[in-house]
Amino acid sequence: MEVSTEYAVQMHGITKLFGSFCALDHVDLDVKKGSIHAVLGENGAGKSTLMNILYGLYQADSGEIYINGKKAEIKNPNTAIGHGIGMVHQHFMLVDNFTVTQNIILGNEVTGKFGIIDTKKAREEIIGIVKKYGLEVDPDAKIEDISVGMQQRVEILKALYRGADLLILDEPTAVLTPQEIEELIEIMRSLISGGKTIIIITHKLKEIKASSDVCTIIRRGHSIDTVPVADVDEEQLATMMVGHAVKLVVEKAPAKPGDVIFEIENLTVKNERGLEAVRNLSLKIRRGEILGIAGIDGNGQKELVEAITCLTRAQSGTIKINGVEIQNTTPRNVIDHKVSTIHEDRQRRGLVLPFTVAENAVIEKYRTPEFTRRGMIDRSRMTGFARRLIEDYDIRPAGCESQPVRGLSGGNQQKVIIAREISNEPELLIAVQPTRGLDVGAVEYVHKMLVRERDAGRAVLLISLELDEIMNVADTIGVIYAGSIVASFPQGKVDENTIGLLMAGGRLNETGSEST
Amino acid sequence: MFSKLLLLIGITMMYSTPLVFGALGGVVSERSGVVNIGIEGMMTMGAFTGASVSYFTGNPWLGFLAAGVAGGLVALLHAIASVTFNADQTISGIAINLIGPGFALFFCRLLFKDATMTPPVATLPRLFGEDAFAGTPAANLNVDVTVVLGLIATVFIWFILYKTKWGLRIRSVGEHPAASDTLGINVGRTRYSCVLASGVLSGFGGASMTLAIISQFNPTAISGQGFIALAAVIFGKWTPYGAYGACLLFGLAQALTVVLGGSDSGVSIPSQILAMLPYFLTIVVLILFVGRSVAPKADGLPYEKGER
Amino acid sequence: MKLAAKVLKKPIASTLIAVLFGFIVAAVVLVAAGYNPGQSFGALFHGIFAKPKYISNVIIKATPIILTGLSVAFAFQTGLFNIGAEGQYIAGAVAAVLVGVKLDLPPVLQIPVVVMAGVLGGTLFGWIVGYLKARFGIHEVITSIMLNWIGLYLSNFVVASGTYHMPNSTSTYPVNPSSYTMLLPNWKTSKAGMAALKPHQWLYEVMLKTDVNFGFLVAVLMAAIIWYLLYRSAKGYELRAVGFNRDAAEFAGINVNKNITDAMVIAGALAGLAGALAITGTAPHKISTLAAFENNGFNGLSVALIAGSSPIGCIFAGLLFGGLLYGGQSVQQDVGAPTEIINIMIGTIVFFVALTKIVPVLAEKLEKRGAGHVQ
Amino acid sequence: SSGAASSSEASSEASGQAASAAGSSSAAATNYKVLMVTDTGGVNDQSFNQLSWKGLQQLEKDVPGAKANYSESKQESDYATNLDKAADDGNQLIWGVGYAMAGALQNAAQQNPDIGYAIIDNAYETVPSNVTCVVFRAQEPSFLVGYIAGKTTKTNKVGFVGGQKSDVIDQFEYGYKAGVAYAAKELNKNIDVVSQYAESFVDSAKGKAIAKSMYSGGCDIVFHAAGGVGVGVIEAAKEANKYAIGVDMDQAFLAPDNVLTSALKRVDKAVEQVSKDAIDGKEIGGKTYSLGLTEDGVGIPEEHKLMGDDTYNAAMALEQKIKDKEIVPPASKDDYDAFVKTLK
Ligand SMILES: Nc1ncnc2c1ncn2[C@@H]1O[C@H](COP(=O)(O)OP(=O)(O)OP(=O)(O)O)[C@@H](O)[C@H]1O
Ligand SMILES: Nc1ncnc2c1ncn2[C@@H]1O[C@H](COP(=O)(O)OP(=O)(O)OP(=O)(O)O)[C@@H](O)[C@H]1O
Ligand SMILES: [Mg+2]
Ligand SMILES: [Mg+2]
Repeated sequence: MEVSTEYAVQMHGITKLFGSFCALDHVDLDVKKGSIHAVLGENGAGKSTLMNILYGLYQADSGEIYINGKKAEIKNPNTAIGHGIGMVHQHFMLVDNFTVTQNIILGNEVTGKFGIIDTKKAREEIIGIVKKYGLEVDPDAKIEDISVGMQQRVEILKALYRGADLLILDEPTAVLTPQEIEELIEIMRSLISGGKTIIIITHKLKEIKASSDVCTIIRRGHSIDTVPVADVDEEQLATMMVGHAVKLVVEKAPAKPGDVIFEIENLTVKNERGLEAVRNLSLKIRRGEILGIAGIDGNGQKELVEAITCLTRAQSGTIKINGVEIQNTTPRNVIDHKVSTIHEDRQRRGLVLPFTVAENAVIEKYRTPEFTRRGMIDRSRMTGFARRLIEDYDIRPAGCESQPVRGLSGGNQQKVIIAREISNEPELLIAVQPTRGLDVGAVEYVHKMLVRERDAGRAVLLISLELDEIMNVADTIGVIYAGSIVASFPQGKVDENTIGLLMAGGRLNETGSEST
Repeated sequence: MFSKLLLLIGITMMYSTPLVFGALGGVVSERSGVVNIGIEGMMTMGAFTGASVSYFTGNPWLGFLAAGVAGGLVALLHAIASVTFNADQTISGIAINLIGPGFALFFCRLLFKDATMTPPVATLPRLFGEDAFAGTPAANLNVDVTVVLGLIATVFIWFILYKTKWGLRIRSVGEHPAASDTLGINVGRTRYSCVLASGVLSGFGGASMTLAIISQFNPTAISGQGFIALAAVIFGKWTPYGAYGACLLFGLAQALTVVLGGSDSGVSIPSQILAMLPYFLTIVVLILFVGRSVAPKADGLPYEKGER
Repeated sequence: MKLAAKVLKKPIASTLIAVLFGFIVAAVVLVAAGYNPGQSFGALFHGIFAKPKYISNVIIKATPIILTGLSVAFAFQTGLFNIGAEGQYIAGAVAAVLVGVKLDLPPVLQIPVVVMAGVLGGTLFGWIVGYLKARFGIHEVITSIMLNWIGLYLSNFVVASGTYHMPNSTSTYPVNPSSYTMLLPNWKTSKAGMAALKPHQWLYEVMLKTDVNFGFLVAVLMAAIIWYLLYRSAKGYELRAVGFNRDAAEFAGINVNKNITDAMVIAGALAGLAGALAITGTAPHKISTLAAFENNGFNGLSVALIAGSSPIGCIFAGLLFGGLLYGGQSVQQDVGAPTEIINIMIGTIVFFVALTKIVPVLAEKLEKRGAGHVQ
Repeated sequence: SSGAASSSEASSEASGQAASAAGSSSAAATNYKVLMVTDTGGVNDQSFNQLSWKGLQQLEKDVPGAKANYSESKQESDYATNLDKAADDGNQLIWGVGYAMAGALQNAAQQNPDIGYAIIDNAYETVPSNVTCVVFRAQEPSFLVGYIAGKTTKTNKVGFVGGQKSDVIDQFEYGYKAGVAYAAKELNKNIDVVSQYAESFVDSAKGKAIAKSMYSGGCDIVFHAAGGVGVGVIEAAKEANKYAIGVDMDQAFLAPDNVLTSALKRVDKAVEQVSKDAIDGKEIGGKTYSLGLTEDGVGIPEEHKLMGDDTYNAAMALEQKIKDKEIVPPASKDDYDAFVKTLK
């Protein structure tokens, strides 16, 4: 492609090696000024790597970069910032115990004499940008106290504050609620009209359709195609991304619910700061039923899971599995009562990264007679067990049972957890954000597993911030707001807008709500 | 009674000052994400250099500065290992504790005819001049000038860390180096500066022993202060004032053992038991008032670009 | 090239390189100070290997630091930094003396009782650290440092106390000879023993001039047990899980606080065992007023680090360390170089152990270069 | 003082000449190897290890062919191995410094009957034939400095700082207290002695703190027997502009205007002299040298600008009384209690 000033960015023939692994192989990307340009690809396709090169975090092994038609040498983030490039990273780059203002000005501080930070002036500048683009945030709040959506705004503000003309958003919607996503798209529009250019990376086809002008598809380090978004539909995009046709809808038979085996009554839980995060919450799940809980992050989902798994104390209320109260006991007791949990934070709660896959596979049952005899772990049984899981759940690479789980890709790490939890043959399977950060193929797989477990007669509690996921997978949909289940519906009896409204604290006019 | 109180204050100040410098060094280094177990080694090097430069030049201030430089040089080793080579910071720090005193004594032998101690050296002045309040209880308040320097250093470090852009950057590097990196902050350079500053401060700490408290270097001038300083860093939750307070508490406890330990104090506790007081008290205070302290998030973790 | 790269990737290679660098730096320092490094190292090796009894002494010196090294290494493996092995060692020695002086059972009973007392002493100190961490979240480094000093003064208190103080000395009474763990302690000094040993020169020297004792065997056994415990037992699995990722362990139903306490208890027991075996196995079989730390625990720290926290590695690192400490005396005596050289050398070795993480990386580079040539 | 230090009950008359004639009489000694094993304080303990080594270094200078060396003990268990190694290395005389080494040295001597051994600060009940014991009556100079302190104090309150309690430190403490009591009696007044232990021989800061506390509590003179801790004591005296009394060696060099005097314990001289005797082939094995004022093994420095001639002369007179055994300074608490009764 010609080099031209029409383009904000042109990356030509970019190649990047990690060791002997070729993450990018002669990839091209041309982004028109004033456009929203989507980059689409499976997990590990190389999207982040490409953007990190543009932002100067990595150096390409070969290839050229042109900014506004001029060749640019981007050695580090500083030069990128100098070229007017700003990036919002997939994993937020925010210092948790700093304030919003501190995070925004970091590295580019407004100072008076002796390098003293002029917080007042900084705040004013920030408020100026906030006003201009409608990015409402509290400049004095600490990052650890604000919602993920807010945090993302801070990231965008960071870039704008540095005078970015080109904004890279790496999977910005993965953690947002539908409303937040809409707001983000809104913000992106207002940025474009303010003369900025945006590159957005995402797996979510719907959002590409909703937001972008052009889309470049990358598969396994190769650029596949660049298409105007208006000309393609979601199925086509998916096919291009994965290389073969994918089903976007979860296939499942209607639920055949049995007796109630899990029941929460009037549960109240306080969060770390002593506020009631879960308030008088009640719910029931039957055998063979998937209860999906939709809600905006921070409405008590985390505390609910922590209370069920006994990581946190319940202030009041009961949690019963098969009629036995388990609240305020121990995580061990909960596991022994056949509750299995796929935690949202797989690296912190789900896995011991330096342990091998085999060691991780038995973390809840290493003490059972199957694996331990007279205090000694039977290693051959342990690896045998892991090998079976690897085979059954197609965990890659095959034969990884003696490798540290750290070396596995994110998707495969998630598979290890899912395989392990399902292998516990639980009565209740809790899945929290089970597909976070996974690509379409992997998402499909996880959903299939949840449905399979349902069909095997288990109760499934699915908690997700992705409304699509809830709408597609759950048999019963509950909405959590401010620590309570404010409404619940059978699948298909409610539309996304209603749920979105309830999630945001709205009330229903008609009496659509019924209890499970 | 009043004079006892002044005495307690005087001893507390004296005892805590070398610790204060060492602990500040620890705070600065660990705030940038580099664990510094090597304070002891850096202090010893500073103690020796301070004394010998003061001896040869007759100028204690020059000695004090030189002590900072020497501490910084030892710290350079730590920085090379832990920043450039991403080495295990604990191991490197322990090595510093072996190498620092090793070299200090070795050089001492070279410079002072095979003796491992220096003759008496010119010392830093006291706050109100040598003979102010002589003979009155108030003389206890005529503390070494290093006491004041320690306090100034504490305020200064607090100011740098919490009021200036450098402090913001240092703290960000210690909490989330990747975030700092994406904003164009040079993580390596920041950590280098902090580790070096840590060495300089520790060097001052060593010198405030040999140039103010005992006016000579000997092999036991620094014996354990670096570790107490390390504990003070954690005790003080990695903040300058917290660390200062922890050092004061420790100094106060030592002062109490001194005041209670005299045969005329009316207290008859075996001296070995009394000597445990500062250490015991530290634990008790931790249990009762301080509890859990949370380190900077990236403390002790080498920063490798692009690591996920 | 490939072979070289392969060899360099082995952890032991890194350690050996670190040791080599230790010697090189020491040589440079020696030259700078006007000593002959060749002669100095000659003296060092002479002091270690020249006679069977020297080797025996190295092993005897290595025994306690292998055990304290194990203590530190074990704690590392469970995510804890046991800087308190020094105090635990002292507690072990004190407890062994408290019991060994008062009790006088037949050796078959006395030895286990005295050694167990020492183990319990160390255990108590370890437990305090672990419990305070588990219960109040107090950092183990602070409590450990404080307990080291408390141990020192406690030991001095016992030495000074009425019932244990031996008049006209700065020590306690020695433990009763029934507690001795030397090889044939009575026989070897008897007429018959002397006569039997006399014809065998080296046996005679080793037996009579050094305190050959069972400690080393115990240390090796403990290394094996600790290895087995860590990597083969369910308990070790738990301890390591908690060490690597406390949150995940907690979530999986493992009792985190109990395991933190248990880990420190075991670490303390190992250091306490070191103290007890030093009392029962080597002269003077008693504790004396401590003017400063003897560094049995702090040396264990270096040993564990050199060993890369591998229990089996601790045996070899301990022997290396014991050799340097013991043979190092000869450098000063034979060449006149100050003993600080040995400290500098040990420090350098530890320092390069920290750096040797880059050796495998370099090896990889080497490998790649090799591959490039092939293409 | 003459500088000669050693003598035994058996051969006190020979000592003066032996010392002055050292160089010549030992000319025959070619390659005589002497080694000292330090106690765990190490060779730089600012106390008897350091002084012993000073003595051996002097020996090396004075006696051609004598080769001196030391080996440092880092822990108790090093004593035996260091002594053994010393025997292997062909040393003809091996010193053990400090009575902590008594057991180990006795064993070594038994195993190597052909090698001469000597030990500082320890006397065996039955001395092996190849061992020489050297002990000091440190209570004697302590008594003198106590007396001087008593005569000099204006506040009628003086202090004593000990390192860690032991029999040897008791000699200093009770000798000193007895000296103070003696002066008080002579002046017919009450003088308090405050004593305190630092529980350390190395923590100079603590020494300084203790001395500060003593000075601010009304003491105007503090005597220390505390190794490195004493450095702090003297420093405190400097700051408070009060007096300190040094120990072991003349510590006036640390603070010429504040070190009133020192209780000398001439370990260096004794080590040098006994070594010379051994080199000269004198029969020193099996003997215990108890060195006091009479033998010139202890004493106080001649320099006395801070106390004036009167006090010094009075102290010298007292020294004579001790030499004449008219006064026997106490070396322990019991002796001290008995001594004080005799004063009443
Ligand atoms: N620092 C690194 N070292 C080694 N391999 C890396 C590194 N960073 C990325 N890779 C590999 O390069 C490939 C591309 O990674 P990249 O993060 O760019 O993928 P992505 O398209 O952003 O995927 P995702 O959707 O999961 O974010 C992956 O296979 C990844 O494992
Ligand atoms: N920092 C790293 N160093 C070395 N190898 C890495 C690193 N990160 C990832 N890898 C390797 O690269 C591969 C891809 O990792 P990545 O996490 O990007 O997977 P992914 O392609 O996103 O897969 P998934 O869809 O399962 O998340 C994995 O096999 C992993 O072993
Ligand atoms: Mg991924
Ligand atoms: Mg990515």
